[in-house]
Amino acid sequence: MGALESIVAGAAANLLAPAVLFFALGAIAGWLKSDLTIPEQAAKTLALYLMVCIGFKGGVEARASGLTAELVSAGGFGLLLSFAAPFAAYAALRSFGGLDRVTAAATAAHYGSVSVVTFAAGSEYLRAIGVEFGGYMAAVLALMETPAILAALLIAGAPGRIQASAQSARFKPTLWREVFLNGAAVVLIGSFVIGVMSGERGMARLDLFVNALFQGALCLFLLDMGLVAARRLAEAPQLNVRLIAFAIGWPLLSANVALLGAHALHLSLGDASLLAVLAASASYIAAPAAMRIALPKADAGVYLSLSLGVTFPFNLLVGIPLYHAAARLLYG
Amino acid sequence: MGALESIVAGAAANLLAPAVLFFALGAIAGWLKSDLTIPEQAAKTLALYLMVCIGFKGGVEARASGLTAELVSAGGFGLLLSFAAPFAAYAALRSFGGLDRVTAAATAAHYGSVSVVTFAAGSEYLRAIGVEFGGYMAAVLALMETPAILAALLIAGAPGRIQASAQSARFKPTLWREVFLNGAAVVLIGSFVIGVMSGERGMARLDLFVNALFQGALCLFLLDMGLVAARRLAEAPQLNVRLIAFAIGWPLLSANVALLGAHALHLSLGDASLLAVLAASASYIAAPAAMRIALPKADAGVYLSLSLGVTFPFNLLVGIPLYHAAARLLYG
Amino acid sequence: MGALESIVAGAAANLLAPAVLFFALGAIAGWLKSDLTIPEQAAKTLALYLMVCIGFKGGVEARASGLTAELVSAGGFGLLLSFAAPFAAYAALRSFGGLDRVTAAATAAHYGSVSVVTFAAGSEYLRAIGVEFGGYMAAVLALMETPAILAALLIAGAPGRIQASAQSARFKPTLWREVFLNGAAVVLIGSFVIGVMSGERGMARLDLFVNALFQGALCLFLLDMGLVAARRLAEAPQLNVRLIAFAIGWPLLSANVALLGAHALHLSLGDASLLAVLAASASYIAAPAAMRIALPKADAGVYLSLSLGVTFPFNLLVGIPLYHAAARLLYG
Amino acid sequence: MKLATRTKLEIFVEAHAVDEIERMLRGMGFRGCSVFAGVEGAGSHGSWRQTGVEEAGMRLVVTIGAEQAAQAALVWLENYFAAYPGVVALSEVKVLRAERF
Amino acid sequence: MKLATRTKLEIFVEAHAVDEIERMLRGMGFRGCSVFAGVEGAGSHGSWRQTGVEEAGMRLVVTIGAEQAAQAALVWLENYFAAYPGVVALSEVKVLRAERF
Amino acid sequence: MKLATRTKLEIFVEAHAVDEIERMLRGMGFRGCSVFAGVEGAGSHGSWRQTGVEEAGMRLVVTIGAEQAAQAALVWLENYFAAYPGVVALSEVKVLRAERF
Ligand SMILES: Nc1ncnc2c1ncn2[C@@H]1O[C@H](COP(=O)(O)O)[C@@H](O)[C@H]1O
Ligand SMILES: Nc1ncnc2c1ncn2[C@@H]1O[C@H](COP(=O)(O)O)[C@@H](O)[C@H]1O
Ligand SMILES: Nc1ncnc2c1ncn2[C@@H]1O[C@H](COP(=O)(O)O)[C@@H](O)[C@H]1O
Ligand code: NA
Ligand code: NA
Ligand code: NA
Repeated sequence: MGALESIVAGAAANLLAPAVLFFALGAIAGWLKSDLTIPEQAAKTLALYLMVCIGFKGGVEARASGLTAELVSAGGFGLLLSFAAPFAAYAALRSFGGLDRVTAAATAAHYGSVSVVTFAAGSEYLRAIGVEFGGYMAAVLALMETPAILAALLIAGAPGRIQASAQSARFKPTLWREVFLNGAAVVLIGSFVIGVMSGERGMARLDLFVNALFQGALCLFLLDMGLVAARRLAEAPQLNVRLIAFAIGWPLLSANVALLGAHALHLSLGDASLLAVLAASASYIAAPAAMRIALPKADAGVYLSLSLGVTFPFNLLVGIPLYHAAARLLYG
Repeated sequence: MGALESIVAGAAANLLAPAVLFFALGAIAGWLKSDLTIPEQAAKTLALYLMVCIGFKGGVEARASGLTAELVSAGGFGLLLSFAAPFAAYAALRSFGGLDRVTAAATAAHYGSVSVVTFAAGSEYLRAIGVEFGGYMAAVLALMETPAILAALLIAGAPGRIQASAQSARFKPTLWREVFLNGAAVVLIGSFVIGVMSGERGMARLDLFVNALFQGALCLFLLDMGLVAARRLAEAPQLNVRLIAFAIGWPLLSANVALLGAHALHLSLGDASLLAVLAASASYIAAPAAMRIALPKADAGVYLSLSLGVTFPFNLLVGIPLYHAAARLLYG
Repeated sequence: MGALESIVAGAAANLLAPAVLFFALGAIAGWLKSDLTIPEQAAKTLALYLMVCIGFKGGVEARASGLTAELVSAGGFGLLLSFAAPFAAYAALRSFGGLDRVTAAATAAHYGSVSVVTFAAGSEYLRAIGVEFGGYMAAVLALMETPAILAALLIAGAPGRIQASAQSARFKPTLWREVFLNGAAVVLIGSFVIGVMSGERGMARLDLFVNALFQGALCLFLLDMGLVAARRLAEAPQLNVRLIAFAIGWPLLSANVALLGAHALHLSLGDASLLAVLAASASYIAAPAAMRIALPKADAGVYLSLSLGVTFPFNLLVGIPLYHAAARLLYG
Repeated sequence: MKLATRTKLEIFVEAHAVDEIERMLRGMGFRGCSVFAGVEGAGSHGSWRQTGVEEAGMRLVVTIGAEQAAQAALVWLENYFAAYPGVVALSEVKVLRAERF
Repeated sequence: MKLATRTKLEIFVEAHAVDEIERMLRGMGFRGCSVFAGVEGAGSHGSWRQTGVEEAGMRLVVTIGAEQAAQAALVWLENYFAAYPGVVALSEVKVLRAERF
Repeated sequence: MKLATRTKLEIFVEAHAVDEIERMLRGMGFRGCSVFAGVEGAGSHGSWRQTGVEEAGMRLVVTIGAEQAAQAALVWLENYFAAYPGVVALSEVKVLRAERF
């Protein structure tokens, strides 16, 4: 089978995966303004469940394979990517995107940081087509959440700004807690550590919970993401062609930078693909929460519409198989 | 084993099914005014989950067996039943039941439409006693939700009425969305289509989620339905003997009409039994939502008490095995 | 392996169980004031699910083994323990703990009553190390919830007191419903009865739901308990060294009394261990709900901080393996 | 718009009391009420938060009715608050369709 | 503190009407609103409770704005309540940053 | 009924600020408060909805206390609203047991 054919086959298989189809169902229902809703607390619980599974499975596998040099290089490179990306994204959003300083910085934080569900979809894709990757990638995911947020604060000069008024000074502790101890990071890292500590014995007890249900929970969560993405797009007067171009072009660029780095570091094909997915993904939980505290003047309509309404669907439907195809060309 | 004995055995087996017993537990707890409650969002999520499973499983099976002529005849007959039933039910509710015009029309919508959970209980019953039925029955379920609502609007002259006042005219789009794009219909049909599209490969990924958990989720949901049914009955001063007689007599009649039609159409024994269950069942989600918008002057205390408080328990406890027994007599 | 070594090994295994580690994760996140939260309705649903599983499994097993004399003696002894314990606890809390009369009585109710999740953790521990116990212990758990509450009402003279004012008289029905028909008791006993009625056939349908997911649900629920316990401890100015000493000393004492009784009654090693766990555990659902109605002047900060913040973690981390070790010494 | 003046009561109480309070309000002449669930709060009995583990939730019962009905309810509530946690606030509001309150 | 007087509307309506009512309020000149979900209640159309099985939930829409905007909204609402269940209460409140309302 | 007049503040703020605002209210002399979660809303910063994916929820903090405490809180809040989204409304209410507020 030629490279192109295999790319097309991979893309088609991805589009027929139930999880992707449920996302499409949600998006269509949202677009048609159906009254379908996923109860808010159910969606939060599903997100929590997905993070527990990703962290725990990753930890168990990382223990089995030993915490190798690959974890160090993948983790280090992920940290670097997450911290460096916002500077480039900021420049692009200011000049090409025409955003104001604060909104550009906040949006840059989203694109430097990562999306847990995109990672989940990416790893399910690799599993479905039989490509192996390291359990420690769950730890890399967790490591890549925060640096981009710090970078965006530096860019916006926020830590200084925040001390300006008496009121915002009070919010510094809240901000630092939000940055370093946000629920998503705590659950991901915590579950990873629990996975490492409890190992195969723990997995024996949690096997069905963590593995057999994962796909189903992902389907339900993506149904909700589809609804939210459609609504975000419909209610986003701020979006223009340039911003949408950024939201598609950036992940393409970012994924390829990640692939080149991963290749240079001799990471495996699967790890490289997941790093590309992470680099291409944009945060929609940790980053907005921090930005609401640190940069309240940034326009949330912009960063959430781009991240949830454009980049997330693009990565889910097209990006994931594409990045993996690029990885195969590179690793060829 | 004689016909009667086998009917009795089937009824007894039904009453000892965990799902039915959990319904009874909920009803007893509600009747004793225990403070037991199922969190609202959990119940909604369970309902969503049940619909995803029913639709998806049905779609996968329908793909496997091909979308045969049976789907067309069962679907067409179901549509007809759902649309025609409200006219007969309306006449009965006006004359025999003594209801006012609007409440009678709204109640008729409920009895023409269908109940997802009654369908779920019915198909679990057939599975438990080893009777096969077509996966496309899930699509028939979805098709039968809406026509009865349209029929009731015709009966009440609501589309005209609704234009009467400036305010209600604004609610026409909301109403049509509620009728054709209500969450339940969207999820059922969407999941069915996803099942058809992803087929056995999709089922391989979702097997445990969709099959192994179904019974348990049904138990929890029925626990809640028991609580709600008991409360509905306790708080229903509007109910009188005639209305209660309707709520039991109608399903008996309706199920037998469905059986005769199914037999004439050469549907299988299992399909006929499920069509009877659908015809006998009364809606308590899609119909009330539409009636609240279209016929706000109808007395919700009447239609919900009858549907949730009388017909649902009757079908669950007695109706399902009875209709199947009747089907077996008919199919000889 | 010597007795001490096996105790140490058991304790270590307990501390590495995923459920215990998730509790620790929650406690750490709560202590660091992370914004991690488990949606309230999700936690309630998990609690409900755990109770359904415990009751149902217990019922199925009890039916399989017959409702033997052991159930009668374990149940009778459990009832006695639960009723008698508050008198001793009250005396200790008044004299040694220095609490006022009403708060002491309310706290005594908590320590006489039992904790479902501690029971769940205890039975998972026994399962993990291969020690058998009777399914009827789920019924004993349910039986031990209420007597302690009645005892505390006697101690506080509440039934009399409650008649004092016109208002509180109205709350007597609410109180009795809360005491005898609280949701936890209804679900536990109801599921037990359903388990007995539906037996192995029912279990065949619910196997995965009730067994394979139990550990995972317990992990998520304990994550929440960790968060709550940490917050309770942080916000408990009322706690002093004596009260904390009570909250650790009482379970130690109580567990040993239960062990001696169980041994005298010739209960099995597993049953004795679980009775000790029940005796040592303190209620945090049924008892506070009843106390809020019956003894509103009691300081909820005291009883909830002790029960949730001290005794629960102690039992989970240290108590369970310790009581079992003591049981093994006793049973030689 | 023909507006009439009525009295609004906002009653913060523990969840277990809501049924009894609704009954009482009906008895005093209120013809409707709406109940909301709080997520956290604090008062003289300490602070609370609605979690899944502790069922400590407070409810807010809002009812609009006649001044007299409100006065009668206040007598009952004063008695109630002597034993149980909670707070009530009374204010004036304007309503449409006065005959319904 | 420079406080300005504005009008607050508290509108109790069924969930399906909220979108339309938000649109109407914007049209009448209100610049913001907040919506809350009730857990149970009662009125002339009987009592309801928010459960997972029945989707009967009422919402409370709170909006603060100019007296005129409120009067305009009341006309619309009177019409609406002729057909649908619900209640509206109007009261005066003081706000900071008057130019925003 | 002996009723006293007190001041009620209704403060709409983002969830992350609630802890700090409760602390502030205590500092200004308020002796209690109750917090509710909204489901959706709109204002000068755009519209929001409480979903499971985006954690954008606004909270309503209700507190009843002395006029002075309210004035002090308003100064703090004016400053706060210069940076963050939100709204505050002040009104008069009557309460029982005046000594508790
Ligand atoms: N001053 C207040 N303002 C608003 N809500 C209050 C106030 N005082 C008490 N509450 C609410 O009523 C509950 C019981 O009050 P208390 O009886 O003072 O403990 C508190 O937990 C709050 O939710
Ligand atoms: N007097 C009232 N006070 C507070 N809420 C009310 C009142 N009357 C009605 N409501 C609310 O508005 C809903 C619809 O009212 P109704 O149209 O009278 O049935 C009720 O279910 C309550 O939630
Ligand atoms: N006029 C208003 N009436 C009621 N709630 C409002 C109003 N304006 C703002 N809010 C609430 O406060 C939040 C923040 O307001 P803003 O800072 O104007 O964006 C909004 O999202 C609403 O939930
Ligand atoms: Na990224
Ligand atoms: Na029907
Ligand atoms: Na105990």
